[in-house]
Amino acid sequence: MADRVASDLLRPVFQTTGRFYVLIAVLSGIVLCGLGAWGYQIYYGFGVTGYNWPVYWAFHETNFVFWIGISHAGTLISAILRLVNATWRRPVTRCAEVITAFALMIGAMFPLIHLGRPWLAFFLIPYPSERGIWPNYRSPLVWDFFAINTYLLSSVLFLALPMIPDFALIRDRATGWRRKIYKALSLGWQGTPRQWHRLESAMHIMALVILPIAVSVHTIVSFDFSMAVVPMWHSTIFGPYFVAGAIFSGIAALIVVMALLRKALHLESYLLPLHFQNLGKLLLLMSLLWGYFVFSERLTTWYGNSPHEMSVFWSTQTGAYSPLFWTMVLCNFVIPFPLLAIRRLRSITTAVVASCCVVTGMWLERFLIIVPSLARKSTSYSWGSYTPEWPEIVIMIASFATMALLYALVSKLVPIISIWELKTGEHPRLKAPASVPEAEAAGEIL
Amino acid sequence: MDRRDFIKTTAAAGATATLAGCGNPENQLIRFIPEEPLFPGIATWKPGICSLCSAGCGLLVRVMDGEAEVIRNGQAGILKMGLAKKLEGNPDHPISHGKLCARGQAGIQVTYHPDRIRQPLRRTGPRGSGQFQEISWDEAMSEALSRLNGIASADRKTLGVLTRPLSGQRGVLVSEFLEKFGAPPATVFEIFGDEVLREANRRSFGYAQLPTFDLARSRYVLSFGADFLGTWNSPVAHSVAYGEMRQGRPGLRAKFVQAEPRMSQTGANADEWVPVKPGTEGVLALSLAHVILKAKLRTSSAAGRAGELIDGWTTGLQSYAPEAVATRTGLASARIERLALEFAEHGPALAIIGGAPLAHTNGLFQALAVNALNALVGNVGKAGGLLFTPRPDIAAARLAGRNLRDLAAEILSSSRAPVQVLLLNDANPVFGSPPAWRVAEALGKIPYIISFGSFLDETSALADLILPDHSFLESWVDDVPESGTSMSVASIAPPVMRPLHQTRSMPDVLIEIGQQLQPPLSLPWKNYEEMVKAAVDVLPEEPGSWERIQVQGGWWGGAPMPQPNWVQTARRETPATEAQFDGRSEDYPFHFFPYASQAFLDGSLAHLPWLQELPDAVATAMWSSWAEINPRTAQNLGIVQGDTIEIKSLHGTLQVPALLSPGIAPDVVAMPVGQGHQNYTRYASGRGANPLSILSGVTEPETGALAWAATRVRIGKLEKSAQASPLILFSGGMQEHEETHR
Amino acid sequence: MPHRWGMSVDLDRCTGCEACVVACHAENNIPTVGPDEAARGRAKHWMRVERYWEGEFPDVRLKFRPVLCQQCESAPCEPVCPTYASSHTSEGLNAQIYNRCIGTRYCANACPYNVRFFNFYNPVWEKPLDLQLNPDVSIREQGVMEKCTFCIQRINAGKIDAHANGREVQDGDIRPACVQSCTANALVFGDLNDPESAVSRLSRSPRGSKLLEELGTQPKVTYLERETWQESEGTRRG
Amino acid sequence: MRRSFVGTHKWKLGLLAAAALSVILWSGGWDALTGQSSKADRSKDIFSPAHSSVAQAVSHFFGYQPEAKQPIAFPHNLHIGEVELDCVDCHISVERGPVASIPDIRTCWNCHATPLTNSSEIDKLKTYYDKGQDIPWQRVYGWLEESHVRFNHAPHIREGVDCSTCHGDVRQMTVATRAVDHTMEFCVTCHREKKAPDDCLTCHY
Repeated sequence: MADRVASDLLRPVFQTTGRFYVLIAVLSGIVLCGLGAWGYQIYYGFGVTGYNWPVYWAFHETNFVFWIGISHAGTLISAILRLVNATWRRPVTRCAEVITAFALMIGAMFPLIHLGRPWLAFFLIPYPSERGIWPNYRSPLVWDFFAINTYLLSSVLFLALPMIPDFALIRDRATGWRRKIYKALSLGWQGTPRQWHRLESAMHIMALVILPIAVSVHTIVSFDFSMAVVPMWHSTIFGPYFVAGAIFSGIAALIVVMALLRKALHLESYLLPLHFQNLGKLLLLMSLLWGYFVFSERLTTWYGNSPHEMSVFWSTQTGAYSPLFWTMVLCNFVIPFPLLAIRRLRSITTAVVASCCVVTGMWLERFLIIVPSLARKSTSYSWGSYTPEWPEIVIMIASFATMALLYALVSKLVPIISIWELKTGEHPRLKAPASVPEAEAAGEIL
Repeated sequence: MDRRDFIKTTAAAGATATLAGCGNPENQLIRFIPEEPLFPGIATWKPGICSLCSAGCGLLVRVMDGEAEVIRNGQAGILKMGLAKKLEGNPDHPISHGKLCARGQAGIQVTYHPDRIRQPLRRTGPRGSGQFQEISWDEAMSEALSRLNGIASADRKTLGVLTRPLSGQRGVLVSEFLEKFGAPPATVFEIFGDEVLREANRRSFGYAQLPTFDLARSRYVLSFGADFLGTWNSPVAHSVAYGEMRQGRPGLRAKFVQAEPRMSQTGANADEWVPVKPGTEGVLALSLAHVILKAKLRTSSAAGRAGELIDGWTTGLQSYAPEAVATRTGLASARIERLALEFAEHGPALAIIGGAPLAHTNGLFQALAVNALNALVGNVGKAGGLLFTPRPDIAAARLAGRNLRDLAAEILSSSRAPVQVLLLNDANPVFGSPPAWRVAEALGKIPYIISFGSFLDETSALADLILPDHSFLESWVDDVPESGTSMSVASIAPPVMRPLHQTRSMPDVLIEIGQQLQPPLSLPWKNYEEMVKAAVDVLPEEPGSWERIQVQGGWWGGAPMPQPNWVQTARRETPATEAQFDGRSEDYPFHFFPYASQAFLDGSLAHLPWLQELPDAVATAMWSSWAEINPRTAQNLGIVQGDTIEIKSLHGTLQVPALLSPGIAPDVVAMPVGQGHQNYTRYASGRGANPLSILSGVTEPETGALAWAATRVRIGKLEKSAQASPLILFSGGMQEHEETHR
Repeated sequence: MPHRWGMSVDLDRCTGCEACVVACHAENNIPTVGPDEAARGRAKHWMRVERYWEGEFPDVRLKFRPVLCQQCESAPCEPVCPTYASSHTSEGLNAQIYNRCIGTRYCANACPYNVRFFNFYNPVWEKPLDLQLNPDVSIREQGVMEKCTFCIQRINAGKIDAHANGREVQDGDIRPACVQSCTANALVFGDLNDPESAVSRLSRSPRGSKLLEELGTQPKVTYLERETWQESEGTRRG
Repeated sequence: MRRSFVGTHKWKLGLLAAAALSVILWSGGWDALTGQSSKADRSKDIFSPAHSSVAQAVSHFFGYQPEAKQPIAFPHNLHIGEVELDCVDCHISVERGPVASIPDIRTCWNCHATPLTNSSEIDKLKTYYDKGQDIPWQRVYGWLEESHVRFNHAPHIREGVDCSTCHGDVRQMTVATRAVDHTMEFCVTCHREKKAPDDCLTCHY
């Protein structure tokens, strides 16, 4: 039984089909195009993009917020699920956490990409120099710098820790160079009760630590906007609003990824409809929460009726940006709500459809937060507009390709579903009293 | 240069830019020994005179050392020389008062323009093809001389000069030259000329010159269409005075009323804006006079001769009762009465007329009417009123020969052109005259044209030989301003910097030609510097003042304020009072209203990049031409901002983007003059449309001045496909207060 | 006492002639970007004359308002800059230090007046137009944010001159290019710490107000509102 | 006084690699690297702060400036030491303005019109003069445009800063060489010691 699990889940690690290589080739191609576009932007100047006066932030920043948002899928969810001990989580956690790690890396690239002079980005790093000048700690961008690095570090740890037993598992089965690598990676894991105990408690601590970090990160990202006295940016609701949105898009992304893995790696017997249903419920909840935030944000603005804000408000409700706005509402609420709420409709397909909508919708939401406010800031003489040029678009597409690429590669490196957790989950003897920590029980098994 | 091109160049260009100088390709070029003492990095200030318009503002030019790529005796190299860096107003100068308008500030780009003609050119291709070949000055001069000697021996009357208005010694020199040569006087061409007003002032007050407005001391200013703060007369001098009129006198702030059908930059500053129907300004003025006389606030005799020139003046102008003129002028009679009483009761009051009102077929009448109104309130030659700048007793000729329309007609009618050689100086009638005059055709019939132009514009492109002039920073300049001050002024300035290219100053070339002609003309000066010096010597000044004049940028002193000079004028019939328009109002429902653009004046400045990129104060457009229409009109015709519309007159068609502007009457279509050059440097060529190209040729009958506001048009929306250069606006919104709840 | 440079803009004097705009270009080496870039919203005008329409024909009014960097006392552009490229000087100016700027453009977003301009490309001067460039002002390259400096080069030169002649800077010694060229004397520049300076007196005027005052940026540019004409004995003929 | 390479440059190196990579990836990137391209032709007609090639950009990034190669080996030591000239005798404007003027050939000719000593260098001088040319001296000091430094000599001289403080002991030099590394630290340290203003806007604008 256990061996079947292992062999199923380890198959991708040991066997590689030709189609995989094709996939990698295609994805890397797209990624290279993205890098090319960035190089083009650096070499010829930022002017090759559609940015202008006064819309100085647009696509790159949208992607930044979007990816940081996606990153809230894994770590946060799995952390919560771990803490509440939701047993169904087991097959889900790892692919969720992997999303986090990579989404963060990709997201963190955009602050570099959006710079006018990226080669001077090291000014952001506090290092002693003869000038005696340090980064400006009052700047939200510097807060970002630290927040994101912290989050990246911790979520990589959070991801790596539970991998150790699986690495050990592979090590035991592998031969040759693989064995060497995994020997190193498994950090001398023997599966002794002490190791299990340490691992489990470490996971608990990490889970506790990572929650506030995750929340703070996206709050700080929201500060990039809410700290500036720009109409519709300067809002107290942005912190929770962004966090909610982040989790919202995160879950959606997770569902999509899971569905893909399910098909690609034939995990039908591990990623069950149940998982999609439960995550679907979460998604439904977040959709409602998101709707609530948008509603209260819009209502307060409209009710307050301050001229500067209203000109931005109308441009999104009825003006130039209204098509995007209503598409967003459609994608984030009108479509997902029935699909997820009505029991008869619940299925993997509907969950995936809903999630795709949400991912699109949330990208639009970020765009709609950033651009209209800048385009219609304060004095009407300097109002403007924005249309993207190809470099931004290519770079955006490449960012998605990067995600896929990294994910595909990592699925070769580790079982994308945590084997030992799964085993602990399905082992008959584990119908143990709740007081018994799973890990110890698992320890006995292995 | 298109965007890709731009990107490429910016990306790849310019190790030249690393000023540190190491491994700098400029070092491959040889370095000439400096021709002047220089203190690097230290600015010196030299006087100059702005020659971009006829106002003649005194300049103070910031000069610093720099390295220019020049050609010296046929060899290219780097020369350290004093370079003009910035143009400022000369604080001591009675006209500029240390200020300078946007156009004047940009004037420095004339000198450094990349498309300036750098050495003499001989035409190679067919006329107008713009194909020229660079030749040496010796070649050029001998060619010019042979031609002139040719007609000198044949028929001396066949030498013609076509020039922009020249004041000061340049004017004197040209007329002297022609007279000594035995040729008819020069033809002066100016699109927005003021002959009508000069004639009116001559008749009303005995001075054939533009008036000066003593705004600073005035308490009520009523302007009929005059853009005196923007583009007309002496804008800088009047803006300085305007500032004082507004806030210069504690507790006393004059009222400023502007009557015009399209809100100009000047009109935007008015306390009250009166959209009077085009061509009825004179009627309005007389109606005001009627009310004043009726109310017995003044007696008709107060207006003296200026009044007598108007029919029915002595009898109280009965036919001009407000009720009678209300519909014609489009103004409520009550409003006319109120304005009249205000004008009479608040003094010193000042009435101004300029621009479009003078450019109707009844322009002379309108000018006389406003003059009479001024005379009625007795402000002529008085503080806070209408002044005439006293002229210093220095030789100064206003050139006045055949006007261009007659000249063209004459050439076209005769089999052998009455002008065999034409000297062309900085006038661009091919761009600036109505098609009906067929100027280009006429010039085509002239066998030989010599141009002194610094740029290849539409007219210079027809020349056979181009002897490029210095810029006004490189040559001796002088001017006797016609208006803008109550002092008597003769501006004089030596060259600010050494010539950048292989050019020569036009007056010097003219003098040299005079000396080398067979037989030589007896011109008493060796060069232009001498001529200017000689002219100044007659001024009432202690010896040794020549140096001081050169340092301070001219001579000026107080003089008695010229008073109305009734006797000189002879009674004439009052000219036509009704404005005639070209095109029946049924077929052509809109008045076409071209106006001097804030950036380009008459288009002669469209080649300066700073001015191309200067957002128009009212329209906020850059690098564009546009047609202003009233939003209601637009709505009726289904036109929205930026749509390409077609403007059709009896004489031509324009395609131009529409600009919706609340500040224009529903039956008027306004368009700035300046764009639409076929051929005027990389910055202006092929950009926008030229409103002058659809004007009718009608003139004010008595002066023969072009009535450029007398054309009617019809407009219609064109398909999106229509090709007009786009409307580029700097501004976003129109209103200051954004929308709130709907 | 250190200087506190400020400006007053008398909207009742301003005629919208835009001499200030070109003067600024000439003084500060501001490049022209050309029609295509201008159409894409990349035109650079450190000083601009905003115009606002009021009402409908025939009762229509047009207001001009010269807008430049307001040199705010509490400037939104400063805290947001991660590298101190945008920072406050001891004389209360909002400095923009080009060599420190990495081009986040955050300052421009935070600025409610939209007076900050980004160098989307390297500027280009077609020779010999470059001979006009002012050697006292550096040329900003691609990826750098720039804005009005109150003509810092003139301020520094003025202080150096005064010091060389062993005297204090007098009111009126230092005039930015826009102020110097302003035809109607609508713009006045000076030291706000000197209560007797022209700008201080004007800034105290009852007509005075700040642009977007409600945002609490405490600009050092004061706008004196345009007056409307009232009939009074003063205006009648005396 | 030299800034420690590790201190500053490790970040630069990393980012540089990324930048270089992307540039190469951009099609035709090789042109960019070498600066060998048709675009260069256009560059004769325009003035721009752009770098002529990525290579140049890189060298500027690391603040590298090649030593100046002078057309004539001018012996400062001789002129200051034996002839007892003062710096300001030739660099006249240094006390009056921002720039210490490099004298043009007329200054040299004041003395060398009559051959004082016979040396090949003076012959060079003569040939320049006979051809009516000035000597293409190269600047020894000077900041790169991208450091946006506006330095003014005069106030420093007035405050009694000795030339040698910033230019080394030129008395000992033949051809002037960059003896002092004008880093920002160098300037700021002195400014702080001397209580001179150290606002960024004192030098960078």
